[in-house]
Amino acid sequence: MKTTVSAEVVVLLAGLLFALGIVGVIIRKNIIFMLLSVEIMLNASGLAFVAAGSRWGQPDGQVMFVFILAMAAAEVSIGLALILQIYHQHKSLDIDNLKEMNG
Amino acid sequence: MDKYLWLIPALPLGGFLILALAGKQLSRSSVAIVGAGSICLSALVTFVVGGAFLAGMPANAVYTQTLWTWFEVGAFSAKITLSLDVLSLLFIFVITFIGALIHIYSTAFMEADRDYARFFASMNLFVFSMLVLVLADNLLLMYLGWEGVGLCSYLLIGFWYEQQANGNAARKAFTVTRIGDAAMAIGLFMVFQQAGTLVMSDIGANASTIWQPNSTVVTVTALLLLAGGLGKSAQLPLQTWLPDAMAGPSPVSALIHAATMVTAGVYLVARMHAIFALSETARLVIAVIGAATLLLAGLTALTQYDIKRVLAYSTISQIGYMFLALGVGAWTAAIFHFMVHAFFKALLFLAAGTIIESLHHEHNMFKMGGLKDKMPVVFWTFLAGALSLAAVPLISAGFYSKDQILWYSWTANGGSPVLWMVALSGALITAAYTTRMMILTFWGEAHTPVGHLPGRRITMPLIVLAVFSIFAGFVELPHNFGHFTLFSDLLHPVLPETVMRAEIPSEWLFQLLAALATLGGVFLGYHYYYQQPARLESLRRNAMLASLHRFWFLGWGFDALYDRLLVKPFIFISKINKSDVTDRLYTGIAAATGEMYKLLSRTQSGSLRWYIMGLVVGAILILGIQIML
Amino acid sequence: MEIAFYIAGTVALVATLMVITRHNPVHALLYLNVSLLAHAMLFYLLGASFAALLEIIIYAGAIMVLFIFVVMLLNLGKETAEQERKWLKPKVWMGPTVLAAVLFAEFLALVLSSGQDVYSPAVVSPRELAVALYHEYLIGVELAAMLLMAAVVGAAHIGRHKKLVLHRFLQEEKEKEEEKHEEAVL
Amino acid sequence: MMLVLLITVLMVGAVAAVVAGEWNRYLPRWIALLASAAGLLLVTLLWANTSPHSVTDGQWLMDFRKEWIPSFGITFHLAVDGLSLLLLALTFFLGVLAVLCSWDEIRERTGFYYFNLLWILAGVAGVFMAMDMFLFYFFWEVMLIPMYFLIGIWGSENRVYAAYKFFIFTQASGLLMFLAILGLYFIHGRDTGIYTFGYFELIETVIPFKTAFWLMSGFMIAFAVKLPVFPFHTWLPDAHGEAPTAGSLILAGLLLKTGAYGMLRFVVPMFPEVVTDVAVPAMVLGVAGIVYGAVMAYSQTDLKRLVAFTSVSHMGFVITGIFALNELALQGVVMQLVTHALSTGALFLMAGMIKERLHTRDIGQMGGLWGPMPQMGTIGLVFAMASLGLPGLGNFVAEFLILLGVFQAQPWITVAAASGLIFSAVYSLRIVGKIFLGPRRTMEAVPDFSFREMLIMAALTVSVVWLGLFPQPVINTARPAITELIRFMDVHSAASHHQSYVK
Repeated sequence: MKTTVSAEVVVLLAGLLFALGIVGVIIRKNIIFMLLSVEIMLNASGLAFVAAGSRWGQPDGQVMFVFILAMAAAEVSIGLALILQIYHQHKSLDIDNLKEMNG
Repeated sequence: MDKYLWLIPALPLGGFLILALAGKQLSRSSVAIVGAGSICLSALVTFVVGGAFLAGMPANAVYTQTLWTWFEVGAFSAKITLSLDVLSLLFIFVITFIGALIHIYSTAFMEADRDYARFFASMNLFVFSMLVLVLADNLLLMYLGWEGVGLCSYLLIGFWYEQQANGNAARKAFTVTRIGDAAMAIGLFMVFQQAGTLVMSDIGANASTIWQPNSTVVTVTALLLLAGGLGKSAQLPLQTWLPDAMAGPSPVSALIHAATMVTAGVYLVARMHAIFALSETARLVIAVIGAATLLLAGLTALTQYDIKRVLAYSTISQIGYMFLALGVGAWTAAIFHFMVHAFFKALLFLAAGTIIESLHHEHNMFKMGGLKDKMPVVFWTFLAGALSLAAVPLISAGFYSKDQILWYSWTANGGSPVLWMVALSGALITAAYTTRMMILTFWGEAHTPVGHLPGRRITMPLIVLAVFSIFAGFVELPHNFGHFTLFSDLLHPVLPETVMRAEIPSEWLFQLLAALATLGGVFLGYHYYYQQPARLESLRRNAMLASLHRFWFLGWGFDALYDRLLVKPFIFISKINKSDVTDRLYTGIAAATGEMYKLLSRTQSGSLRWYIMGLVVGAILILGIQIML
Repeated sequence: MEIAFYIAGTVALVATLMVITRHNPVHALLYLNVSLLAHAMLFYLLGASFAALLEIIIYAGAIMVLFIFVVMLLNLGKETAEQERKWLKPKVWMGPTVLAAVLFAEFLALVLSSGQDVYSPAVVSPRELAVALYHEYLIGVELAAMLLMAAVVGAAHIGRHKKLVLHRFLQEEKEKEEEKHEEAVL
Repeated sequence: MMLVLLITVLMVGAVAAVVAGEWNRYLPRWIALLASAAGLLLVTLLWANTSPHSVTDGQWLMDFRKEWIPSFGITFHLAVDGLSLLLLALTFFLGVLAVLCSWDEIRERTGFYYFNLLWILAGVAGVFMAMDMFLFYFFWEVMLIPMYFLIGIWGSENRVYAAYKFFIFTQASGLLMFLAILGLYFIHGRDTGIYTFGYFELIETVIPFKTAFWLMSGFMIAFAVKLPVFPFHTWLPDAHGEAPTAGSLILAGLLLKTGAYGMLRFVVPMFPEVVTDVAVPAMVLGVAGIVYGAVMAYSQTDLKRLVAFTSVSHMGFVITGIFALNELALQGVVMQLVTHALSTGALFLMAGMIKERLHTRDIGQMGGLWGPMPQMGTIGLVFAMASLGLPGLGNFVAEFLILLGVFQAQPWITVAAASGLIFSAVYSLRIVGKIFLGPRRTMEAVPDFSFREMLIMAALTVSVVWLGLFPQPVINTARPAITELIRFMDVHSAASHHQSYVK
C-alpha cells in the first residue's frame, strides 16, 4: 500500500488546522474551549513535523512530535488545574472576567 | 640699601597678616601700633631706599629684585620681581608717605569702631597691593596688585557692612572696575602674543620693533590696556562707581579713592607709554576721554550737596586732567599733577572726614556752615587744600601742575585748541565748586552744632599735608619764570620729553588766562553763594536750568542709563531663567517617555484574546514581509 | 491509497471546525476526539505508525479524558452552552476568522510558491525513532521528563483546594475592609 | 604595587567601616579617617619619591600590570604620570576633608555612609590610574553607584529625584562611552588581529575620520556630562543641591574632574584629528557654559545650587582650555582642576556649615553673618575671591593660563570667555553680600568655626593661597604629561597633513 502525497497538501492541511485553532482561541470566551483550540494548534504543528519527517525518511519529525506530546500533556495538566482554581475563585470561566493583569 | 626694597611691601603685608590672624586677640593700642607702625616703617624704608637709589642711580636707571618665580609654562614666565625706577619711586613715596599720615589719622578717627583690627588689616593689605602694583616689573604682577587694590577697595567701601547700601556700593565699585580689568586682561594676552613677554621694561625697550606705529594691533592693545585704567581711575564711561564709593570711612576715601588707587590708571598709561606713544588714535582717545571727564565731573560737582560727593566728583575731574595730559603726550605733567593732587585731595578728604565726624555724621554742606571760627585748624588746612584744588595762582601747588597741563593741552604734539578750551573751562568750574564748598562749609550761619574737636593725631597729618599742598608745586616751575625743572628732569630717565608743536604762542598769555579762569570761578562762587544768594534762587526757578541741575546732580544720568541698559536686562534674563531652560529638554524627554509608557500600557489590557490577536497580526506581518521579499 | 489520506484529512478538518463551533463542551470534546483519531490516521498514512499510536493512546485517550473529567467536575452543561450561544454571534467571530483566513492565505501563497513535490512517505519504524530519541535527543528526553515532573507537581499544587489566596497588599486592604465592616456592625 | 595599595586601602577601609558600623556608630568615621589619611600619606610618599628631576625625563612614574581576563585582552593595568599623581593627591586630600566634614553631620547608618564614601574615593582613584579601557570603565561605574546612594539616602528633601537624575545622566552617557570603547576594541582587533583593551595599544589605532568622529562622540558625551559641558549640566545643580555636604564636596572636587581627566587622557590622544576638527565648536560650548553658568548662578537663591552653577561656569574654562590644545592652556586646565576642587569644595563646605547653623540654604534668609562669624566671613571672602579669580589665589593662575593659551588659538573666543571674569565677580560678590554683609535676618545664635571646621578650612585656605603664589611645583609635576600630549598631537597633525598632501 504505497501512498503518494504531495507535500504541499499535507502542509496546507496542517496550516488550515492551525488557522482553525487560532480562530477557536480568539472567538471563544470559555477557557476550556480556548484550551481545546490550543490542542488543535499543537496537533496541527505535530502533523507538519510528522509530514516533514516522512518526507525525508528521518525519525526527527516523530521525535519532535513526541516532545510536543509531552509538552501538551504538561500544559494540559497545569492548564486544567488552573481552570479548576479559577472556577473556584471566580465562579466563572469567562476569560473576559479575568483581566486583573492589565497594565 | 637697594636690596631692602622687598621690605617696603613686606612690612604692610606683615601688618595685614598679624591683624588678620590675631586681630581679635590684640588690644586696641597694639592694633593701632601694628597697623600704623607697619606703614610708617615702610615709609621710612622708602626714604632710605629711595635716597640710596637716587644717590647711586644705576646705569639703566632701574633696580630690579627677583624674589621667586611665580609660574613658568613653556615660553611664558612670570616672576615675582620688584623693580624700582624713578616713576615707581615717586609712586611708592606718595603711597607710603600719605599712607602713613592717613594711618596715623585713622588711629584716632576709627577709635570708636567695633572692627578696629579689620579696618587696619584691610588698609594694610591695600597699601601692600598698591605697592605691588607700582613696584611690579611685569604686567602680570601688576595685575595682582591691580586686583588686590580692587579687593581692598571693596572691603573698605563695604566696611560698615550692616547697611545694605554700603555693600551695594562696594559691589558696584568692584564690578565696574572689573569690566575694565577684563578688558585689560585681554590686553595682556595681546601684549604677550605679540611681544612674547610681559616684562614691562622689555616691552618698553622693544616696542618700536614689535609694533608698527599706528597699526590697528597696537591701537587695539593700547585701548584694551587703557580700559583697565579707565575702570580703576573712574574715567568716562566707567566713572559711576566712585561717587558711591564714598560710603566707606573718610580715611579710605582719602587714601584709596583720592590719593592712590584711582590714579593707578595714570600709572598704567605712563608705565606703558611706549605702547601708547605708538598709537595716535589711542592717545587721542585718552585725551578726549580725559577732557570729557573733567568737564562732566566738574559740572556734576557743582551741583552736589554731600561734601564727600563733591570731592569724589572733583577727584574724577582732576584725574581727567591727568589723562588729558597723558593723551597729549605730556607724561611728566600728568605725574606732577598726580603727586600734587594726592596731597591736596587726601588733605581735603581727611579734613572733610573730620568735619563730618564733628557734626555727628552730617554730610550735607547746606547743613554745615560757620565752621571757620569753631574749627580753626581744620579751616586753615582745608583752605590750603582748596587753594590748591582751585589752582589759585602762584601760592598753591595746584596752580603749577594744572597750568602745565593747560599749557601742554594746546602746545604739545597731541594737543589742540579744543582740548585747551575744555581744560580752561574745567579750571573755571573747579574754582567755582571749590569756592562754593568752602563758603557753604565754613562761612555763613552754623546749622549744626559742633561736637567734639579733633585731637592731635588728627590735626598733625592735616597740617603736614597742608604744607605739602602749598609747597609741593615748587619742584617744577614754568619755563617763563624760574624755569626750574627738578621734577621732570628726575622723571626723564623713565618718561620721554614732551614733544612740542612747531609754532607755539607765548606762555604768559596762557598763564594769564588760566589765572583769570581760576579767579573768575572763585568770583562766581563768591557771588552766588556769599554775595547774592538770592540770584541763585532766581536761577533755580528757571525750569530749564533746574532740570539741567537735576541732570548734572544725577551724574549725567549714567547710573540710570547703565541700569536700564545692562543691569536690568541682566537681572531680568537671569531671574526669568532661574529654573534653567535647558532642563526643560531633559524633563521633556522624561515626560515623553512617561506618555509613551501610558500609551503602551493601554495595550496591556489583561485580555488574553487581545494578546492572541496581537500575535496573529504579528504573524501576518512577518509572513507578509516574507512574501514581499 | 491517496483517497484514504484525503478522507482522513477531510474528517480532521470537519471535526475541527465542529470543535470550535460547538456550544456544549462535551460535544466539542467528542469532535476533538474524532479529529485526533483522524490525525492518527494521517500519521499512519504518512508512515509514522508509532506517532499514530501515541496520538490515540495519549491524546485521544489520556488527555481528552482529563478534559472530560474537568468538564464533569465543574458540571459544565446547559448553562455554559447557553452562554456560549449568546456569545457566538457573527459579529464576534467574523473578525478573527478573516484574520485567520488572511494568515492562511499568506501561508498558502508561501507554500504554493515552491514547486510541486510529490513523494511517497517513507516508513519510519519505532526502532529508528527509539534510537534517535535515546541517542541524539537524549537531553531533550531528559528535559521533557523534568517538564512532566514539574507539571505533575505544579498541577498538584495548583489544584489543591485552599482558601482564597490574596497578595499581601490586597490582604491588608481586605483586613482593613473587614475591620471597617466589624466596626460598622458594632 | 603601591598603586594597588592605594585602592585596596580604601576598599578595605570601606568594608571595615560597614562591618564596624553594626556595632558602633562612631567607629566607622575613625576607620574612614584612617583609611583616607593612609591613602594621603601614600600619595605624598609617592610624590616625594619622584623629585622634579626624575619627573622630567619620562612621562610615566609608576606602572602595575597583571592579566585579568586574558581571553578578552583585559588586563589590570594601573599607571601614574604627573597628571594622575596630582589628581590622586587631590582625591585623597579631599577624601580626608570629606570624612572630617561628615564627622557630626551624619548620624544615621554611619557604617554604610562611610562605606559609600570610601568606595567612591576608590573608584575615583581607580579612574585616575586605570590604563586599560575595560578597567577604566569598571572604575567609572564603581564611582557611580555609591554616589547614587549617598545622594539618595543622606540627601535633603528632594534627594530621590536628584539621585535618579544623577544616575540616569551618568549611566546613559557612560553606556555610550562603553559602546565607543567596544568599537575601538573591535576596530583595533580587526586591523591588527590583537584584541586588547590596553590603553597604549588602542591609542595607536588608526581610525577612519568618520568612525573616529562617532567614537569620539561616545567618549565625549560621557565626559561632557560628567564635567559638565553646557547643555548637559542640568543634573549638576540638583545633585549638588540635594547631596550631603561631603557628597557635594566629592562631586564638585573629584567626580567632575574625572570628566576633564578623561578628555585629556583618552579623547585627545585617541582622536587627534577629530579633536582638532571640533575644537572650535567645543570651545564655543565651553564659553556658553562660562556665561550661562554665571548668569544662572546669579539668579539662584539656594546657596548650594548657586555654587553648583559656578561650577558649570568654571568647568566651561576647562573645556575651552582643553580644546585650545596648547601647553599654556592645558597647564591652566590642570591648575583649574586642582584649584576649582579646592575653592568650590570650600564653598560647599561653608554652605553645609551655614545650613547646620541656620537650617536653611536660602540666601534670602541669611545676611549680616560677618558680625557673629568673622572667621567664616573672612574664609568665605577668600573663597569667593578665589572663585572670581583674584590674583594671588590658585584660580587666577589657572584661568589666566587658560585664557592666555586660548588667546593663542582663538582670540575671539577668549574675548567672550573673558566676560566670565566680570560675571564671576558679579555672582561671587552676590554670595558674599547676601550671606555676610547687610543687616542680620535671623536672630539665632550662630557660633563661629569649631576647631574641626577651622582645621578643614585652614587646610583649604592654605592650599589655595599656596597654589596662587607658588604654583610651579604643580606645573612641573604635570609638565611631562602635557608636553607629551602636545608632542603627540603635533606628530599626528603632521602625519595627517602629510596624508592629505599625498592624496
